[in-house]
Amino acid sequence: MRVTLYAPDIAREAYPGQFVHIFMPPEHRDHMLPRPFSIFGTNRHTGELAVLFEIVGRGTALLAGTDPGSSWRLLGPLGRGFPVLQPGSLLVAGGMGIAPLAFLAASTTIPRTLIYGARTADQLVCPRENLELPGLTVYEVTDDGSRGEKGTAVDLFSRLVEGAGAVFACGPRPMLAAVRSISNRAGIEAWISVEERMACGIGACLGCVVPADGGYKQVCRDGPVFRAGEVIIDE
Amino acid sequence: MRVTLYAPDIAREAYPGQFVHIFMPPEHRDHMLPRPFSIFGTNRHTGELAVLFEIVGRGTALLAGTDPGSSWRLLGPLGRGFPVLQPGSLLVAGGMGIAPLAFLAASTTIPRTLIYGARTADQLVCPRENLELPGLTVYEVTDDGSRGEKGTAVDLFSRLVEGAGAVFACGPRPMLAAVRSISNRAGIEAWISVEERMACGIGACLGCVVPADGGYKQVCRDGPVFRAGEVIIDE
Amino acid sequence: MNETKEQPQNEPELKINLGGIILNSPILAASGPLGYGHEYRELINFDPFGGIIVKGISLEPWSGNPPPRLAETASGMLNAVGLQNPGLVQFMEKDLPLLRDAGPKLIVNIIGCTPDQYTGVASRLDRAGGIDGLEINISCPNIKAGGMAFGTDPRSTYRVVSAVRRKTKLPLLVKLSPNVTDISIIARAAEEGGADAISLINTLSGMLIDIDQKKPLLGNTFGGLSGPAIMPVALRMVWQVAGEVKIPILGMGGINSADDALQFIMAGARAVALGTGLFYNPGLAESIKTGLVKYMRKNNINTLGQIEGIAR
Amino acid sequence: MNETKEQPQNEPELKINLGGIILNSPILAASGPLGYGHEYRELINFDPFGGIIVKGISLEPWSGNPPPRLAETASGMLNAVGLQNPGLVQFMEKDLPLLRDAGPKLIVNIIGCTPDQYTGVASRLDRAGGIDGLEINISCPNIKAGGMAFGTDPRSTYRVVSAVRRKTKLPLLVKLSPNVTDISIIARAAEEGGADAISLINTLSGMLIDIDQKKPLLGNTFGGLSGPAIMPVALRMVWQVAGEVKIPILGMGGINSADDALQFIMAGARAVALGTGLFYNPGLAESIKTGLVKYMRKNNINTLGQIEGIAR
Ligand SMILES: Cc1cc2nc3c(=O)[nH]c(=O)nc-3n(C[C@H](O)[C@H](O)[C@H](O)COP(=O)(O)OP(=O)(O)OC[C@H]3O[C@@H](n4cnc5c(N)ncnc54)[C@H](O)[C@@H]3O)c2cc1C
Ligand SMILES: Cc1cc2nc3c(=O)[nH]c(=O)nc-3n(C[C@H](O)[C@H](O)[C@H](O)COP(=O)(O)OP(=O)(O)OC[C@H]3O[C@@H](n4cnc5c(N)ncnc54)[C@H](O)[C@@H]3O)c2cc1C
Ligand SMILES: Cc1cc2nc3c(=O)[nH]c(=O)nc-3n(C[C@H](O)[C@H](O)[C@H](O)COP(=O)(O)O)c2cc1C
Ligand SMILES: Cc1cc2nc3c(=O)[nH]c(=O)nc-3n(C[C@H](O)[C@H](O)[C@H](O)COP(=O)(O)O)c2cc1C
Ligand code: FES
Ligand code: FES
Repeated sequence: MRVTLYAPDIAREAYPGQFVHIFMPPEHRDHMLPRPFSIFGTNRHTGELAVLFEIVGRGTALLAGTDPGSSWRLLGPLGRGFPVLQPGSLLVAGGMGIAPLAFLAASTTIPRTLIYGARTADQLVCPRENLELPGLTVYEVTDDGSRGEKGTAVDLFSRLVEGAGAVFACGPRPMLAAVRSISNRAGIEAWISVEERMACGIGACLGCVVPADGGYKQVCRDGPVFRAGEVIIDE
Repeated sequence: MRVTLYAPDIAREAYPGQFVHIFMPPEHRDHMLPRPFSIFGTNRHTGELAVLFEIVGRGTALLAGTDPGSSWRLLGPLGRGFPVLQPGSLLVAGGMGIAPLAFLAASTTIPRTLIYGARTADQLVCPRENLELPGLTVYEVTDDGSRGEKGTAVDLFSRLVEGAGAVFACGPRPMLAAVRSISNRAGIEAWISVEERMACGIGACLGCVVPADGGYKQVCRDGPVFRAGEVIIDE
Repeated sequence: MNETKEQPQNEPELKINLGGIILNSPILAASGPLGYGHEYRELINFDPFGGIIVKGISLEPWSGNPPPRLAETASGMLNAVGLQNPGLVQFMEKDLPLLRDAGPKLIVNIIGCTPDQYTGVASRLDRAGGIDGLEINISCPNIKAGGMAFGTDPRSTYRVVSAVRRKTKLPLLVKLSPNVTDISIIARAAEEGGADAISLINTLSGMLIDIDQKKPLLGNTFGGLSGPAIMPVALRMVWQVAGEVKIPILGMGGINSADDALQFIMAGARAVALGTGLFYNPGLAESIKTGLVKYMRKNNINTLGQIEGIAR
Repeated sequence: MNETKEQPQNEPELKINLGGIILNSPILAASGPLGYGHEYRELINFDPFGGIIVKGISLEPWSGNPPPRLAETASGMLNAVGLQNPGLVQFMEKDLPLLRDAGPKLIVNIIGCTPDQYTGVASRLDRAGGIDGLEINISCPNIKAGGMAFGTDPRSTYRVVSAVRRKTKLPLLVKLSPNVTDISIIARAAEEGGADAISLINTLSGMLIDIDQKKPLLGNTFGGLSGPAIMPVALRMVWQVAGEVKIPILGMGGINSADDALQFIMAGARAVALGTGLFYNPGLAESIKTGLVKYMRKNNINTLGQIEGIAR
């Protein structure tokens, strides 16, 4: 579901790949930890900020159940997002990984391509109008062929990677691992956005780490967007 | 606040002095225990049941915050209520103790008297129309005289007890203790409704006890209404 | 008749063997919350329960602690019932007859302040008939050892378990207290003493303060913490003990859903017991049973043995 | 000037002495959640904090545990950060200078696997300047004693505390692990070893299982349970220890409101520390401070000493 929030301070500063922490409503003391969500879009004029999320557990269910017009406590924008897009960039989104990439795609009008994959058509949750953008070519792909091409985002990526300016990916770990190694082989610079369970969201608690050469990196502070070579992602 | 619930099975069976267990909404896992509330009234024709409660903590705040039309899980009617009223009965309610006594008062039309006390006028929360009953004489009393007589329910009770048929009381412990000893001295049979923290509500867990001669009584099963002599209530 | 058909899936089998007690379902009622069962029997369907563990029984009646005995805590509760019970004689005369035909297997939780008190209860229940197993609650204060609970010391544990073992042929569960530094040595002592299964966990010791009254909220100052709040601790202890003993484990502590129950089984529990969750939802056993069957069907699991301890 | 006036009420005094450290407020940040403070300093006002306890520092850098390191539980959380830290040298060069002028008193939590590692950190911090106290975390595995945590055994506790005591004149807090049978003997051993205050409690050991993956949710299998779920256990331990030692207690475990903080103080704590509550509400210290002042005004209390341990 897509939720629009009035948060002018965050909307003003945020750039693609950053995220917000959404705190649980205070009457839900059984949930102590805030939930991180990528910023799906901002409108600096209206002060609005959008997130796109799916219900996967109790926290997202609670958030989805709040009445329109309620207020949520927010912290953000957090983390290090994507670098500025170069012409010919290739964006690869798996499932909910579309959220930061839709924001990234909307940040420019230079020619760029988006591969948007999911298991089935109804998991391609991003509203179509958010991807109808000048200069953006969109390829949809589903495992069962229920929308777009049949196959995986990685299949399509392997075919389209050649000659891409740079790669920007967000999605499940195995997808990121594949994108990483394919880009590497093709000698193309790739950026990936990684998820990990979080507590503070600001780099203090050392809870959200991802393995990297010579130790761990913090997803909330050093990422969530990393150069693909910076972190170790198991296939 | 007064809440009306559609619960035909409970409304059909309940009699004054009994209570219902209201379970917390399932998304509030931080509250494991149901909350007991006296039955304030029933309407067997419409299948409705009313409770009257005040916000004293997190549970009552949550319940008060639910939207009209929501459903609550209920268990009841529970416990042993009041015996049938005799002519000339004297009912003594302190604060929220009015809930079961209003139901008791409404159960008959024989002449009976209700003393209804609280600290201040705004703590006399029972809607006036619920106490405008044929044959019922109502005396209001507040500590600060902001409504009715100035003083306590116990002061008034001491003056009115002489010649009462029987006494029925619900309210704070010190009030119950005073009612108990005054009735005892006057040689008048008294029934009191006692509160204790509860879990099961049905007599299984032994959590809700009140001291009695030769051991403990369970408020939820042996009570909440006891003969005043049956239990030990500290002043 | 040569059509290719989907293989008809076997109906999931919930039957398990808990230390010699054959239960139709791996879901039990934990000792305490249900009392002696009568009251709940009128309220809920007992069928989803493989077994009922009744509230602790001592040789003589125990009066229990002064009220308040209950308090709610964040995702849990404290109780300081203090093992109030009517004593062995009244239990056998009044409660036991009402329970014998309840359906689920019947396990009696036994308590005492000396090994003799435990064996006194055990030997009489051994001859009572209609009882399928005993559960020794070793969280009681050991009077001879200065009041430290039997269950906090491996030697006292061994002594009381082996003493009871000599007095009964009934399957013997030993219920451990979590308020210890090393649960594994206590569990091993119970196994060496002759336990047929280990029940884990009893409540964590805790308290709350009433800041208006400026005194402890419970009449007894301390009470036992139970409910979802303690589940991670319970699961950790099941995991630790499953690596140490060969006898099966009855897991409990905060179980409130089929997913919770599955976590216990995957950590190494043979069966699970429900306590505080029954206050939250008296119909919990039924919904957990439904959830387990659904899970097993979906994952093509025929017996819970296939996933017992699988996360290890 | 002869009008009768309402007696002007004294402004409540929040200043306290925690084992020789004078704090302007009884609210501290617990070791861990805040890291080394920089990040939070940009986010929240540090004024309501009387002290900041920074994350555990060891002689050499520790890499910590593999992810996932965090999991939410009912009214709590598990963490298995595994005491990742940059080591003493980097802490002194990079983090300490940024913290010295933060406002609140600065307490450094120290960790090690042998008494020598603890004393190595302590003696260097003793000379570093700008540090107001040390907190020894004795939940670390004692390598010489087969990996059982120092804090689970009174002798190891005494040994490590007294060794550190000899190396520093700084006020010394000793932080106890709650995963023990008898917290009082550990607290006494710390006091005898020379502690100036006792910090209570560290996290309870716990775990969760991911039933889809059929394996423990945390990379390290076990983690530490914190948050409101554990508050009744923490409060009980504060109560027990306050009856056993003469030195002051820093209470923590699940504090999430001024009322929670008051419960700890009434149980016998001199001051309180916030951990998990800061994740729930980064502005928690401020709201607790406001709540304490309000409570003190309403109840005509001038210093918290008037209610310290009053529920006992
Ligand atoms: C930087 C970042 C950006 C994210 N952006 C989005 C987004 O735009 N849209 C969206 O739908 N989701 C996003 N997520 C994931 C989202 O945070 C989780 O789905 C959410 O926290 C789950 O909360 P829950 O209480 O419903 O689930 P829980 O009941 O806590 O868990 C359910 C499932 O969600 C997974 N999960 C829990 N916490 C996290 C987490 N922090 N990161 C990843 N998985 C988690 C668990 O592994 C589990 O399988 C993002 C996560 C991160 C770290
Ligand atoms: C048989 C019975 C009938 C009752 N009838 C009514 C009624 O008609 N209307 C009404 O407003 N209240 C009634 N109560 C009290 C009501 O149950 C409590 O006010 C309620 O449970 C408090 O829930 P909470 O979560 O808001 O408070 P908590 O946060 O749990 O506690 C706040 C305060 O309420 C008190 N309290 C908590 N539980 C109980 C309890 N079970 N009994 C008494 N006090 C408690 C606590 O001591 C505390 O001071 C009745 C209680 C009993 C036992
Ligand atoms: C009200 C109550 C009474 C209990 N009484 C007993 C008892 O008599 N004997 C016993 O061994 N355990 C007793 N317990 C502990 C439970 O059997 C169980 O071990 C514990 O509550 C953890 O499970 P839970 O979190 O599901 O409640 C009691 C628990 C509660 C809540
Ligand atoms: C993420 C996290 C990291 C922690 N790291 C440390 C640590 O490095 N040293 C320590 O002594 N305690 C550490 N703790 C324990 C806390 O200081 C505190 O004792 C415990 O969390 C209980 O308090 P709480 O319930 O308010 O969080 C940590 C706790 C958390 C949640
Ligand atoms: S969530 Fe705390 S460091 Fe990233
Ligand atoms: S609430 Fe369980 S016996 Fe009364």
